[in-house]
Amino acid sequence: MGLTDALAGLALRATRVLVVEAPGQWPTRVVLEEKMLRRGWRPAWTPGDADVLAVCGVPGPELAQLVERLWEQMPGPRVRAAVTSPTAVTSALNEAAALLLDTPAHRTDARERAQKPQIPAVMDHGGHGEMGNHGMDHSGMNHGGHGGMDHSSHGGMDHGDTDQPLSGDEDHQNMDHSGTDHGGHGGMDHSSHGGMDMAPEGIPLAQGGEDRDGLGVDVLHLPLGPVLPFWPAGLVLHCSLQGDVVIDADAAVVDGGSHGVGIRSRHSGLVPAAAVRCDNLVALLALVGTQDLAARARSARDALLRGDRAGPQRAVERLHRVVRRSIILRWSLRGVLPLTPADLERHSLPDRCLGDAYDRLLSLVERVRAEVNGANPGAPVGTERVPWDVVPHLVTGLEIGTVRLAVASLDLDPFPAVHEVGHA
Amino acid sequence: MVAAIVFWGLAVVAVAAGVAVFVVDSMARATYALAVSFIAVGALIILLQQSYLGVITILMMVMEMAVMAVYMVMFMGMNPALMPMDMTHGKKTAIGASTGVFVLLASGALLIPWPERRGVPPEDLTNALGLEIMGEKMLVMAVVGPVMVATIVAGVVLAAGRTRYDRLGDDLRRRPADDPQPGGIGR
Amino acid sequence: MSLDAVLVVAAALFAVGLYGALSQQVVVMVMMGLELMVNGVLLAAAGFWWFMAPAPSGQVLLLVVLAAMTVEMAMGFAVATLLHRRRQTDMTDMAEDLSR
Amino acid sequence: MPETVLTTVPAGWAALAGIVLCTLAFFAAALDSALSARAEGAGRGGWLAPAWSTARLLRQRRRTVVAADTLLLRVGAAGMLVGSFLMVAVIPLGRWTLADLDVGVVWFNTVDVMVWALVWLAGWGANSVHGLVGGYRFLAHGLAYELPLMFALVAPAIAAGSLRVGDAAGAQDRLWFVVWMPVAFVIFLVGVTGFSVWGPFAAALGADVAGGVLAELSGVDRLVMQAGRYAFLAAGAAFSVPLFLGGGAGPFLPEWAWVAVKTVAVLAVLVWLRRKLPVFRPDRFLEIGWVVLLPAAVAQDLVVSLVVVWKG
Repeated sequence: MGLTDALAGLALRATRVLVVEAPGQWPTRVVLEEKMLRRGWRPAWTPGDADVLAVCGVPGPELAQLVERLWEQMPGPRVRAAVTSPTAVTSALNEAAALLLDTPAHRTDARERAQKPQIPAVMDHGGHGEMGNHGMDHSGMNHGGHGGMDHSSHGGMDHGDTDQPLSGDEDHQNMDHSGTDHGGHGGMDHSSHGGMDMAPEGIPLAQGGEDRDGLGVDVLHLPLGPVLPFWPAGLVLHCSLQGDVVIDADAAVVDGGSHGVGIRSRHSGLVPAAAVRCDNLVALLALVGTQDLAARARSARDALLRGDRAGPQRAVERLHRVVRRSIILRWSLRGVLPLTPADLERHSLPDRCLGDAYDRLLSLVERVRAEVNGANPGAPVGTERVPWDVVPHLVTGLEIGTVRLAVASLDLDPFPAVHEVGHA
Repeated sequence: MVAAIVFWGLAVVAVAAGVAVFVVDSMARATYALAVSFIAVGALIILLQQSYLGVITILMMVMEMAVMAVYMVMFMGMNPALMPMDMTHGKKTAIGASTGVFVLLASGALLIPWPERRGVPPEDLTNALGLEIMGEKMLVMAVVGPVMVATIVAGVVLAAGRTRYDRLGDDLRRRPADDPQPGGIGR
Repeated sequence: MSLDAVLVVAAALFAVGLYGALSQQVVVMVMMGLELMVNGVLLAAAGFWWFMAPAPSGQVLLLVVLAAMTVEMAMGFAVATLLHRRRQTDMTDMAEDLSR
Repeated sequence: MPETVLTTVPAGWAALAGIVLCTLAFFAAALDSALSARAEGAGRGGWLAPAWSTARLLRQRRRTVVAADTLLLRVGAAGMLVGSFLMVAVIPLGRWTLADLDVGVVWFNTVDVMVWALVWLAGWGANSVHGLVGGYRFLAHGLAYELPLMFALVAPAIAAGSLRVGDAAGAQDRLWFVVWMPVAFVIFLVGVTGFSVWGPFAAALGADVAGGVLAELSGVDRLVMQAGRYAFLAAGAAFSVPLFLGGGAGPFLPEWAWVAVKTVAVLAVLVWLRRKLPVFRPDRFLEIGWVVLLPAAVAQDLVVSLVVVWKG
C-alpha cells in the first residue's frame, strides 16, 4: 500500500479540476481558479483529463443532467466538489484533496461504475467529444446529394454487378434502407454479418450536405458549451460542422435562465467591471495561445478582485503595450469576424464591436486600462452588452477555431446579467 | 540466419498488412494497414542493402497514407466504430484473377533459372546513386521533374472547385481575391 | 534470403493488390490496390538489382518507380475529388459511362 | 571531406541513449512548468511538476469514449514516444553513435514524417469531434512545415557532401553551418516545433478545441503521448547540434559535453518560445509555409550549392 499511497500523494499536487460554472456563479468560479492555482492545481479542459469535478453553484435541471454525464466520463480516481459560493471554495478544495487520497474508495468506485462507456439516452448537449461523436462522413454512402439517382434502381444496379450469395440478398432485405437513406450499400456483402446496424453502438452515421467547396462533406453535430474552457459559461451553441467549418448554429442558454440572479444585483459591490473584462481577456488570449499574456491578465483579474490597484495597473499597462506591438498577435487575429458599422446596426451590437477581433482585443485592453486607472469609471457590467442570441448569425460559415476567437472577442457578459435585462 | 528470420518476418508483415487493407472494416485501419505494408517493404529494401531507397519509400508512403486517410474519410468514410462494410464488385473474378497471377509470377520466380550476379555493389551506394542521377542518367531525372510539376498543376486544376474567375472576378482584377478562407499573408 | 524468395513475396503483394484493384468499388480503395501492386514491383526491382546487377544505374529505375507511384497517387486523388464534386460519388460503377 | 571519427557503439548502449533522451524530455517539461508557474504566480508546481503529473497519470485509469478505435488511439499515443527513440538513434553524442547510417539525415526526416500518422491516428481513434479536428489541423500544419523542413535538411547535407550525420558534424570544423545557413537553421527549428506539436504548432491540441487530439486521452495513453512530444522536441534539438551547431566542437569540454550543452540550450529556447508566441492558425500558416518558408529554404539551398561549387 505504501507505493500506492505515495503515488497518490505525489499525484495530488498536479490535480486537474474540471470547473462547471452554473449561470450566476462567475465570482465563485474566479475565486476557485485562484485558489486552485495556489495549490498548483490546474483546470482540466475535458472530463477525460480531470480528477475533480467542481460545480460552482447549484445547477439547474439541464446542467445537473450534464454534470452527471461529465461525471460518468471522468476516468477516475474521481472526486466531486460542490462549491456553492466564493466563501466555500477553500473548504471544498480541502475536502476534494482528502477524498482524492482515499484509494480504497476509488477502487470500489472503479468496480461499481459502468465498465464500458455508454451513450446516454438523451443526446442534447455538452462540450465534449463523447456527445459530439463524429458519426463520420458517409459521403460515399449517403446519398443526400444524389439528386437524380433513384435508390431502387441504384441498389439494383449494384446487385446486378455482384455475385452475391443469395443469403446476402436476404439480409439486405432485412435492412431498413428507407430510414437511413443508404442506397449505395446495395453492393455490399452482407452474408458475413446479418442484421447490419447503421448506427454502430448507437451512434447514427453522419449525413452529407452541400458545403462551400461543393464536395458534399458530411455534417457532424457538435454542441459548444456550456462546459468548455474559455467559453461564456452557460451558453450553448449547437453547431453543425462540415470538416471544421460551422455551417449552421443555434444558441441557447442552459436551463433557459430560469434561476438567473444577476451578478450585478447580487455581487454589485464585490465584482468590479474591470475584473469581468479581464476575465474575458484571459479567455481570448488563451484561445489565441499566448500563454504568458493570458497568465498576466489572469493575475491582474485576481488582484482586482482582491481590491489591489497598483499591481493590475502595471500589468494591464504592459499587456496593452505588448498587444499593441505584437505583429504575430495581429497576424493571428486580423480578419476574424470583421464587423462594419452596418453589421453593428443590423445585429444591434455596441460600438466597441467594430472592426475585427484584433480591434476588439485592443479596445478590450484599453477599456480595462481605463477602468483600472480610474480615469473613466467605465460602463458597469451589463450595459452596452452584446446580446447572446446574435452569436449564431455571426459565426455561421466560420472555421471552428475562428468561431471560438470570434465569440471570445465579442466580450460577452457573464450570463445572468443577460437574463436580468431580458426580464426587465 | 538472422537475416533470413528478419526477411521472412518482414515479408509476412508486408503481405498480411496488404491483405488486411481489403479485409478490415475501418477506413483508417485499411489505410494504415497499407502504410504498414509499405514500411515492411521499405525495411526489406534496406535489408537488400539499398538504404536510401528503403528509407525514402517509408518516408513517402507514410506521408502519402496520412493524406490518403483524409481522402478516405472525406469520400467514403467509416465510423471508427468499425462498422462492418464491404464495397466490392466481381469478387470471385477478382480472386480468381489474382490467384492466377500469383501462381504465374511465383512459379516463374521459382522455375526460371536466374542468371548469376554480375558486378559488385559500389562502396557508398547512396553517393553512387547521386552521381548516377547527376551524370549518365540525368535525362531520367530531368524528365521526372517536369512530370512532377505537370502533375501538381493538373491535380490542382482537376480538384479545385473554383477557378481564377471565381477568385479574382471576371476581369481578373479583384484584389484581394475573394476566397472563402483567407490565407496567411493577406493577399 | 534469395532472389526467389524476394520475388515470391513481391508476387504475393502484387496479387493482393490486383485483387483489390479489381474488386473494390470505391475509387480510393482501387488506388490502394494499385499502390500495393506497385509496392510489389518495387520490391521485385530491388531484389533483381541486388541479386543480379548491383550497379548504381539500376537504382535509378527504382527511383522512377517511386516517382510513378506519387504521380499515380496525386492524379488519383485529383480525379477522385473531381468525380466526387461532379457526381457526388466515389464508386467506380457510377462512373461507368466515362469508359464508353 | 574531413575524415569522420565516429565509433558505432554496441546496441546495448541504446538503453543509455534512452535514459539521456528521457532526461532531456523531463528537463524540457520541467522548464516549461517552471516558466508557467512563474508566469501564473502559482505557489506550487515548479521544476518538479512533471514528476507529479506523471504520478497522477500513472494513477489515473484509462478511459475511452463510446466506439473509440482503441487500437489506433494507442498506436498513435505510444508511437510518439517510440518515434523519438528511433530519431535519436542516428544522433552522434560526441564521437559515439548508435547507428552510423549512411542516410542519417533522411532517416531523421522519415521519423518526423511518422508523426503525421501518429497524431492523426490518436485524434481519429478517440472518436470525438475535438480529436478529429485536432488531427486534421495537424495534417494542415504538416503540409505547411514539412516541405520547407526537407529543404532545410538538404542544406547541411549539400555542404557536407553526405547524408551521414557524422559527416555533417565533421564538415563544420572551421565554420558552423548555422553561421552561413541561418535560414535553413530557423526553418529547421520551425520544423522541430512542428513535429513535436509544440507551441505555435500546438493547434492540434489547442484550447479552442478543448485539447484536440488530447481531449479524450487519459491515464497512460495521455502520459506517453505527452512524453513523446517532449522527447521529440528534445530529439529535434539534439539533431540540430551535429547538423548546424558544429557537433561536439568547442573548447575545454569533451565532445559529448558540448553536444549536451548545445542541445540543452536549443531545447531551452524552444521551450521558452512557446510561452511567447501565439498558436499559428493552420489555415493561415499553410500559406506562410508555401509562399514564404519554402522559397526561402530553396534559396538557401541554392546559396549553399553555389558556395560549395565555388569552393570546389
